[in-house]
Amino acid sequence: MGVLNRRQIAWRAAQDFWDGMLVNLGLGMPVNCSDYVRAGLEVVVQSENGIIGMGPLAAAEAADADLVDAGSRRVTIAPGGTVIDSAWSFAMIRGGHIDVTVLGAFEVAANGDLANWDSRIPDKGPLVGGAMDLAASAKAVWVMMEHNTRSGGARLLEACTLPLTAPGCVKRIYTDIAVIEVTQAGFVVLEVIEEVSRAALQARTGAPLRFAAACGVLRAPDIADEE
Amino acid sequence: MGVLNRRQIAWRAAQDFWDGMLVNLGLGMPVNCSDYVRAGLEVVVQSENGIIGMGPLAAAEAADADLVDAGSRRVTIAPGGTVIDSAWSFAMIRGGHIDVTVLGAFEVAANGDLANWDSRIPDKGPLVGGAMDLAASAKAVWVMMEHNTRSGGARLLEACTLPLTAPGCVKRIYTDIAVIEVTQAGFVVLEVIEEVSRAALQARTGAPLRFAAACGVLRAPDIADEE
Amino acid sequence: MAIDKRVGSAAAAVSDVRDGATVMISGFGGAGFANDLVLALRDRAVRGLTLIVNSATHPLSFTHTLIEAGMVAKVICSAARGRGKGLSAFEQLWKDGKIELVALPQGTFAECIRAGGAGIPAFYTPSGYGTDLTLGKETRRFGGRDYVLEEALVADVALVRGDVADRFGNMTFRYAQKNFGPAMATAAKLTIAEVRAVQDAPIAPELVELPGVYVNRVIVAGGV
Amino acid sequence: MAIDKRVGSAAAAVSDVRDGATVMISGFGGAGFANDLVLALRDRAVRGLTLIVNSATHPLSFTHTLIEAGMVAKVICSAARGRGKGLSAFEQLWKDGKIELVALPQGTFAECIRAGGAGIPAFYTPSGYGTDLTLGKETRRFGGRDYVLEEALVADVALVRGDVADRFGNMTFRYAQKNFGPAMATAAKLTIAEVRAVQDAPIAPELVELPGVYVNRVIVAGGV
Repeated sequence: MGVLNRRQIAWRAAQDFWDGMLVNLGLGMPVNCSDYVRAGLEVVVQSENGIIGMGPLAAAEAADADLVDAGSRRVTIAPGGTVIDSAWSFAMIRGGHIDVTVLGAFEVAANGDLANWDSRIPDKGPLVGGAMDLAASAKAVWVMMEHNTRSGGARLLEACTLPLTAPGCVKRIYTDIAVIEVTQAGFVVLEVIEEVSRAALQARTGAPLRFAAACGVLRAPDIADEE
Repeated sequence: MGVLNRRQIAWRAAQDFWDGMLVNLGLGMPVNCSDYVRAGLEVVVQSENGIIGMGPLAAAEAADADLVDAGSRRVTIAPGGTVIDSAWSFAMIRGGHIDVTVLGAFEVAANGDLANWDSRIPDKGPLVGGAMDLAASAKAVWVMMEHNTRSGGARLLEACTLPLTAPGCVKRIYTDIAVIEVTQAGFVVLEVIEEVSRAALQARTGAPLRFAAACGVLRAPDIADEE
Repeated sequence: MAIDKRVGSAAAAVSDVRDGATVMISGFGGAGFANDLVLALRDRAVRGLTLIVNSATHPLSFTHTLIEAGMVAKVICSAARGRGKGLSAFEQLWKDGKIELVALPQGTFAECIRAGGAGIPAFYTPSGYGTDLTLGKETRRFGGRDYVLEEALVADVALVRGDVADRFGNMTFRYAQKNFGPAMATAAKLTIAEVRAVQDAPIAPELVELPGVYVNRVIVAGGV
Repeated sequence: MAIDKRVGSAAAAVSDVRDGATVMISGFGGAGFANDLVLALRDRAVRGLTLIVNSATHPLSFTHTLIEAGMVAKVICSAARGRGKGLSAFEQLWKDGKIELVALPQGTFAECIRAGGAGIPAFYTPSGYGTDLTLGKETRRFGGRDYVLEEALVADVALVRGDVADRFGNMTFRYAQKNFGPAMATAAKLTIAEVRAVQDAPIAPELVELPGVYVNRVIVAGGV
């Protein structure tokens, strides 16, 4: 099946969700995870603009301009959901109540350092948003990202080159070719796609890899990528 | 008419309320002020347990065990009132949103120091409550108290002998015989009852008094004291 | 599996509270006491508890039963005075040095709990500055005014009283029942709620006063 | 006199906002922007404003019109990046050194405002520790973890969007419209609200999301 597309990465991350968890899904790729929660599980999705228990995107005829997520998408409230104000929403985040936050990233270091807020485009203003609060205080930070830059450079590094979002926070990384745990001993590969050898994966990664004893094959069902 | 009873002191303090003000009334004598708000004024009463816009005591048949004030009295919610939690209620208090808090006191010093929380009864536990927050952060602290102790000692002093609730906070004092402003220059008498001469008032007060140019006569209508 | 936080009894709900636990208990001004849960906890007869409760002695609260049963090592509160001239059980134990007491201004007490749930380890407050109650505490000047540094309060367990809960743990509160419950629910590792009624149907989003994500277990109060 | 906070127009509501004022503006994620009031403020053409607003550039907010009109000296926000590759008016002014920018993590931004309304001059937060964004800020360790000291934000004026208000200034919010409005209303000397509808009858106690004591003026939004 080969390299995972962005929706397949979201699918793979969502397979690790558990029943009753409180999860915050970052803008971009991560929000798609909510489409792939395993049948029978009830997951509570938090959007940092205050929706606790967010449902799927609103159907066009039901879209409500006041019911939006942190990315301005028109969404719904799931059964049992509610809305709190931003001060409380971030009190929830900072207070360590989020089980998992799934975030996009530019770079992740082998010590868990995360860089995802400032891509250093000259003269463009900073875009901090809620990433620093989420990265610093969620019980677990999972990252979804392409394994390499468009020019083939590594995004998994010994040390980040871009400004940090939070030090030592990332627990797991889902890429288009591998699932990697961040441990005290650095990156540990949990799964890798069949088409990429261990040596090739290491060559595409900027820090030493270990491979879990139970290291498996990364597979995802056919899902069309978003355009 | 002579010395004011406790309800008459409450009446006198309430005459200085203004339209639309947010007022917190302490347990004991001060809560009675709400019975004497001038006709036509709308005053918002805050109880520090979270009632914003408290109405009068509940009639027996309407009393609700969940609708109580900070002193456990069964009360009502006034039109336009609501209830917030304690963290928010004290955020309101500490944030300087209370126009006036009317508190009881053991002692007040000429520099505005207030002592009203610890009467130093041996072995009895401390009873702090919300007085320190109210005294420290209300825009104005008014005190209602008997001018003297039962044994005739002064409660208005050069310096408090009992532990402070907050330093330099009291703006005005309503007693059974006088209304006194606390200024940079110490106590200034605004009103005194006819039966007490200026010299006698000074003799019953533990710090120098000045008398306002417009110092008037303290009078109150006949009101039966609470038993 | 659908989320369902309902538990069959107060006893089951508190069955894993252990010796030495820090326990927050809601209630103030006569309303919102988690009395069913407090009595169930008393029946467990654990020792060395730290209680975080607004009043150690309120006559409508059953907190005093934990103290009288000798289960409490420390109380953090804003009111610790028993009524009347005689000494309450709490006061007697305190006088005898058998119970530790930390008294805080009520607003500081509330804010320390809110901070505990909000990931704020410490904050500055004007309340209590210049009083005996903050002697020895760190102070600092901001904008020409003096403040005291206070640290957050957190707990192993919060016992909270509300009105209605749904299977998600969402809660409403009746009037002054609210008081410390919502903040305490955010500041404890395990929050147990007792309510008048539970319902299968979700509470409407605009009526939820405490999101269920803060609540671990719900029981129906028996009306103690 | 009955309390009545209704004002006839957005222009009247902002008529006393002065040069150099600090102005908070609600809105996030496409909801809750106080756009009628922002446009009325723009028409006043005051200068040297400090804006406290989550995003300096959100396309559904009219905050950018104040910036483009040259009325703004400083922006405190969590997002200041214009869409697309070109520079927004804000980014051009910032690049040219004509506008000062303070960027905060969104949770710190929210908490600073909440602190401003709650009488907390400063607090410690884990957000942003170890990042460029907090370089030079005071840090401190509590319980083995590192935190940054952040100071409260307050304002002269808050412009807040809600759904319904009553004559007391009590307000409700629709869904995600809530965001920064309630906290901003607590942190400003003068809070002006725009709502879809005002009503004579008081909003029911259990439906009030922001008590009217925090709101000074209310206008009905024209649906900008």
